[in-house]
Amino acid sequence: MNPNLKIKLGRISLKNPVLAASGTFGYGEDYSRFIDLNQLGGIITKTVTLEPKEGNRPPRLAETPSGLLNSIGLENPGLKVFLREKLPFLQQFNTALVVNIAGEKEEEYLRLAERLDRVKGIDALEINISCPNVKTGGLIFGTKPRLVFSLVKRIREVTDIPLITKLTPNVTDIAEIAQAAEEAGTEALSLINTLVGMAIDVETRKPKLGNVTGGLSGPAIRPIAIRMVRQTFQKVNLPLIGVGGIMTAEDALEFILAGASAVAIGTANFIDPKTMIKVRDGIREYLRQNNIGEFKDLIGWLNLD
Amino acid sequence: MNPNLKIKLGRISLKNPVLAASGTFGYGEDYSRFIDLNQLGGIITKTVTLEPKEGNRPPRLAETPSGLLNSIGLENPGLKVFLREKLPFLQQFNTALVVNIAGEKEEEYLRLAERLDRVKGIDALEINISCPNVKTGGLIFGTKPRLVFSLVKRIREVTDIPLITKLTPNVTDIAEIAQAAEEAGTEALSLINTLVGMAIDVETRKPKLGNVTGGLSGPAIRPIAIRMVRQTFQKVNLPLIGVGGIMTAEDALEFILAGASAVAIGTANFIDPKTMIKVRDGIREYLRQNNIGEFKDLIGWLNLD
Amino acid sequence: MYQVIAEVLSNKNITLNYFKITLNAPEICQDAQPGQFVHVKVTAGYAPLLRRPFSIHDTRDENLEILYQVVGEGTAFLSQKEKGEKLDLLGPLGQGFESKENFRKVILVAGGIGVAPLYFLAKRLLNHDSKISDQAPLKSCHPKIIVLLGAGIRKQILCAQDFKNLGATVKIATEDGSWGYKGLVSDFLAETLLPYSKPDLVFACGPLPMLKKIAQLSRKYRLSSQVSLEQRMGCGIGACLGCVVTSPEGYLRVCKDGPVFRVNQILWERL
Amino acid sequence: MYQVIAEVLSNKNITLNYFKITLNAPEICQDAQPGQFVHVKVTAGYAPLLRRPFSIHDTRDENLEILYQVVGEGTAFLSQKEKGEKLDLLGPLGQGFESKENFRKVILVAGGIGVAPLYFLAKRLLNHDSKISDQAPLKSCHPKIIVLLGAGIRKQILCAQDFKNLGATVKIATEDGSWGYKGLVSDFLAETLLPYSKPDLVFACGPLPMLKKIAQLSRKYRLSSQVSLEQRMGCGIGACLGCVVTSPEGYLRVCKDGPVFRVNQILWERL
Ligand SMILES: Cc1cc2nc3c(=O)[nH]c(=O)nc-3n(C[C@H](O)[C@H](O)[C@H](O)COP(=O)(O)OP(=O)(O)OC[C@H]3O[C@@H](n4cnc5c(N)ncnc54)[C@H](O)[C@@H]3O)c2cc1C
Ligand SMILES: Cc1cc2nc3c(=O)[nH]c(=O)nc-3n(C[C@H](O)[C@H](O)[C@H](O)COP(=O)(O)OP(=O)(O)OC[C@H]3O[C@@H](n4cnc5c(N)ncnc54)[C@H](O)[C@@H]3O)c2cc1C
Ligand SMILES: Cc1cc2nc3c(=O)[nH]c(=O)nc-3n(C[C@H](O)[C@H](O)[C@H](O)COP(=O)(O)O)c2cc1C
Ligand SMILES: Cc1cc2nc3c(=O)[nH]c(=O)nc-3n(C[C@H](O)[C@H](O)[C@H](O)COP(=O)(O)O)c2cc1C
Ligand code: FES
Ligand code: FES
Repeated sequence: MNPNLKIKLGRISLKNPVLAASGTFGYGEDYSRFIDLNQLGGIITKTVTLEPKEGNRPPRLAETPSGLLNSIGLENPGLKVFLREKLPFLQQFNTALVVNIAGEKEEEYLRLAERLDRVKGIDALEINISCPNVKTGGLIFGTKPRLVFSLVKRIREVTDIPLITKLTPNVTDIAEIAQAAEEAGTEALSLINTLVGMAIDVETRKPKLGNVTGGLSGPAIRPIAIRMVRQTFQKVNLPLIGVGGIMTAEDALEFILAGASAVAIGTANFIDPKTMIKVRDGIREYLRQNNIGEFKDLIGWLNLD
Repeated sequence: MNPNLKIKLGRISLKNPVLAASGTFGYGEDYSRFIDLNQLGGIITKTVTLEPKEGNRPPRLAETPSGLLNSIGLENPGLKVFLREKLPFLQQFNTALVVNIAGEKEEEYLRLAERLDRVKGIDALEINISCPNVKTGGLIFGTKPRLVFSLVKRIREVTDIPLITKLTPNVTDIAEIAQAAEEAGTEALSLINTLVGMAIDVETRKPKLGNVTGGLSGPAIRPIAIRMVRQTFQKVNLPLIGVGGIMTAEDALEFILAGASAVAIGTANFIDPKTMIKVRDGIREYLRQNNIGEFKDLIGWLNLD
Repeated sequence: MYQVIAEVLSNKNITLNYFKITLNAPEICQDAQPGQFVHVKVTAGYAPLLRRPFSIHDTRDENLEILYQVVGEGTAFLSQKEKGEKLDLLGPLGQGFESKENFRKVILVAGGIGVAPLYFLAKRLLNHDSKISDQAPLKSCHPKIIVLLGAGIRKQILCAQDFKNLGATVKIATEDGSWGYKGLVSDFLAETLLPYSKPDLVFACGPLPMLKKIAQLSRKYRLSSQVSLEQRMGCGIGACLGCVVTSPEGYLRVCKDGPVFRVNQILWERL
Repeated sequence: MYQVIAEVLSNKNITLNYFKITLNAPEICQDAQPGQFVHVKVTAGYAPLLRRPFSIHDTRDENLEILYQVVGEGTAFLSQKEKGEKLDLLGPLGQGFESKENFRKVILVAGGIGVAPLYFLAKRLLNHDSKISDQAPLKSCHPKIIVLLGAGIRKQILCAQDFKNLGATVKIATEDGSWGYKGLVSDFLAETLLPYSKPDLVFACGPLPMLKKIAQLSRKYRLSSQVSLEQRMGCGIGACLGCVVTSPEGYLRVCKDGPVFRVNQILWERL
């Protein structure tokens, strides 16, 4: 039996459910030296902003038990350079292309969406709402249902590209935010982004990150991510992309059983560039062993008694 | 030099800043076979409720990368048995005694506080506000500043015992909750309780916990806890007890540099019953090596440039 | 109950993925009772995070033996320990097997690695060990001990000769029939022993389905049976309430109220 | 750039906490340039989570050498690898040392373990290695190579004889004066070499204060110097932007734009 790994997230078609998570895979070039990008379900680009962004001061990485703190700060060359220098490379591959966008004001998101709307070969936009909203005094967009609703709805109005909204876990009730995005017309949800964390070097008494705090990723956060996927799965009717600490096919399967229709791999790429291929193969093998012909039948299949 | 480890958290005097975290140390008896309880800065009891509580169905524990999920569900024999059978044992020791209380309704907390108010030898009450509030339809007390303010204020009115409010990390803005507790008159804050998480056995497709979700503790959550201590330290003027993934003196020092006046050790007790003693000794050694005579001078000493 | 840093004296791969580790742990040996366990820190790192519980398989003077099967990360780490290395142990922990009255016939039923605690028990029952608990001497005159060893295949049958050397009667069941009765050890018990003669006591350790079957047979034949249960453990000493099983009167802790329980202490349908 | 599973051929403790590991990695050796590095997965578990970067110390046919110091968890794991075990490597990565013009005198400055990449460089500069980069031959005629080795104490001076065997002039500085100049190697450079004769190129690797001093001296004496920098790395291949250092034109990635930089590429006051 050769199980069918194809899956649709709304209007987004994936040949398999394994994507590269935003910010951990750059714009694909570097990893194309190590793996065949045609094998991936999709690539979610590093966040693109309207103008170039310098990012935070180094050090930008610190290790914690089974976790990684990063404070890259959305460094990216800006939309213009992205379109000119990064996109053409990505367009060569037979894999879903998701462009992750962010801004500090609603208008920035809208301008990004408008401009990308005219570009060929983009399968979806992933809206990163973990940015501080300048207008509301630095409050994170993604923590207020009202802001999320308004943002997604307005982006929805300026483009027809399918939208994926990427949720932050640093909230009291992620399902509430998910519902706001659903009502506003998002096609799918990605969860989770990183949890805000901090580490201190006790010898120098300095924070280990130049930016003091950073985002925690890696296997440490996996149980939190799985819970949030489950919680959201029970409240919304949208396909979910599970993200957070996936290192193996087994980890990915946990997310899928919890309700994810696809998974994205972040930190694990750093540890083994072949992770995504191995996860895809492992999911296929699991389906085969369990005599399940269609990947999609596995989604949310949790035995509760 | 023999550094002075004594520290006051408001009216609560500790001979050293290392306490046993609630729920991981029972009522002290079991661990008294392995360590001298007189050496501890304090003992925070397992949560006591008004009536006996059966707790959740097993399995109640699952390991995750550098973390532990538990779904004990506040199993405890109730106030009456606690007072009769557990308290007398704890009262023998020369260490601060903190009784952790919880309820599903405000009234339960108030009754607990009233009854404990009449008992000798209790140095503080720790208010566990991570319980679902039955009145507001299962919403967790600790996630709404308004509920926290009202709860702490009313407890404040029925007892003169110093109050420590234990904060849940499953919120968008922990400092906001901390401020509500401060305004309501808490003497100190403990943070953090566990993060809600979940794990799935992909072979059986069942959740690894009988209760489906549980609380994540251990080193995996430490960077999140340290960040929350720092964030709260910047917003309130209360002494903080740092909790979350402390395994070594170095870990404890991270919390102290981030702003904690004391630390509580949970999961690490399971791994090594001597952890608390080792952490105390390690803090003393650090002070000695850095020529710091008073523990309290170290609190919040973060080098930022 | 002690926390000791015990030196590894030997750690041998017996067969397949089964190992026997011998540790120098005088205090624990001094107090150990059959059915009790030790809680072992198998690595200095955080993977796995928690200790791992293992039954006491035997004590010889100051030396403690653990018989274990490699099933995951923790036991894999344990299997890599070499002579001279140190292990951090808590023990002896929990309530062991109990036998207060005089009895003539006892059956010990082991499923797979469940044989681990039963050797120590047989040794005490047959008085091969001078150190009998002061409070509850297991046995004063020589009883008849029948040991049923069950496993999937012949190679998984452990300790058969050891039990014989103690003077016990050993009977074997393998699922593939490669040694002894073909089938489950619990079926063997049900079909060939219980219908003909009632033992005074049954002691069992093994996989849950086997123990359930024994609980069922115990009701049917009104046997007084004791079983050693497993549950994932946190503290191992009774403090965290993580390792509970359901009894008619509420939850019991495997680590402190057990791991050995009388079959009627347990609500089997909830396991 | 390859991901290879390389067999450990040997792993020796040279002195103190310094080790040399030899790996069979034909593809990497084939492409390796002095100053490039490999990104090594030192354990199968999650502690440490990330790979660890190490300069290429030498290549001999298919064999890759890494010279390393045990400073933490990752290097401790590496030091335990035994002959026959396998290691997962990414490499060769990054931009190495560059030298396009002809030159007569070159100074190599090593602080402590910073000597690691310089041996491979010296070998290429002195044409002891047939495989010179096609694009950028490091040197065509035999230059004078002066190697300054600095460390805290005599025992920490590594590879002195190896450099001599290549035909380089070796000078030593130790902080405690137990061998050669007493003091920092950068002071040695500043006091006894630069005032008397200007090298065509300075290549350096070592602790940050040493490199800062060399940057300063390079400005003063208008030297064209190249230094190998360190920064904690995520991907190691340019994708994550985790390993940046500050340049006048913004951030540069140590893993891809470096690890070797010309001193004037770096905003030293921001390091
Ligand atoms: C009181 C007691 C006594 C025991 N005595 C022995 C003994 O003498 N010899 C021996 O080989 N084993 C014994 N065990 C079981 C032993 O503790 C587990 O095999 C061990 O903890 C597994 O650790 P691991 O990291 O290798 O496997 P893990 O990676 O933790 O798990 C591997 C598999 O084993 C299962 N598992 C793990 N721990 C337990 C557990 N405690 N109960 C049930 N299933 C578990 C997991 O669900 C998983 O399927 C005993 C258990 C208890 C509770
Ligand atoms: C391009 C490059 C080439 C290198 N080449 C070599 C080499 O040839 N030989 C060698 O011994 N080492 C080399 N290093 C340094 C080596 O990577 C670190 O020593 C190693 O990663 C430490 O890992 P650990 O887990 O043992 O220590 P950790 O526990 O991670 O850290 C121990 C101490 O070392 C510091 N540290 C860890 N990693 C780095 C780093 N990347 N940069 C600066 N400080 C760090 C930590 O802050 C801490 O103080 C190189 C580093 C880079 C970036
Ligand atoms: C170094 C790094 C950079 C990241 N950059 C971005 C980003 O630019 N945009 C974004 O939406 N998420 C970003 N993320 C978050 C990841 O996409 C992912 O949500 C998170 O890391 C959890 O998954 P993981 O544990 O598999 O890494 C970044 C993560 C890391 C580790
Ligand atoms: C098994 C277990 C039981 C717990 N029970 C309680 C409890 O009853 N009341 C409470 O306030 N916190 C309880 N906690 C939370 C701890 O007190 C602590 O806040 C948390 O575990 C984080 O610290 P740690 O990482 O050091 O364990 C429990 C934690 C564990 C692991
Ligand atoms: S393991 Fe903690 S009570 Fe049993
Ligand atoms: S380590 Fe990822 S860009 Fe350099």
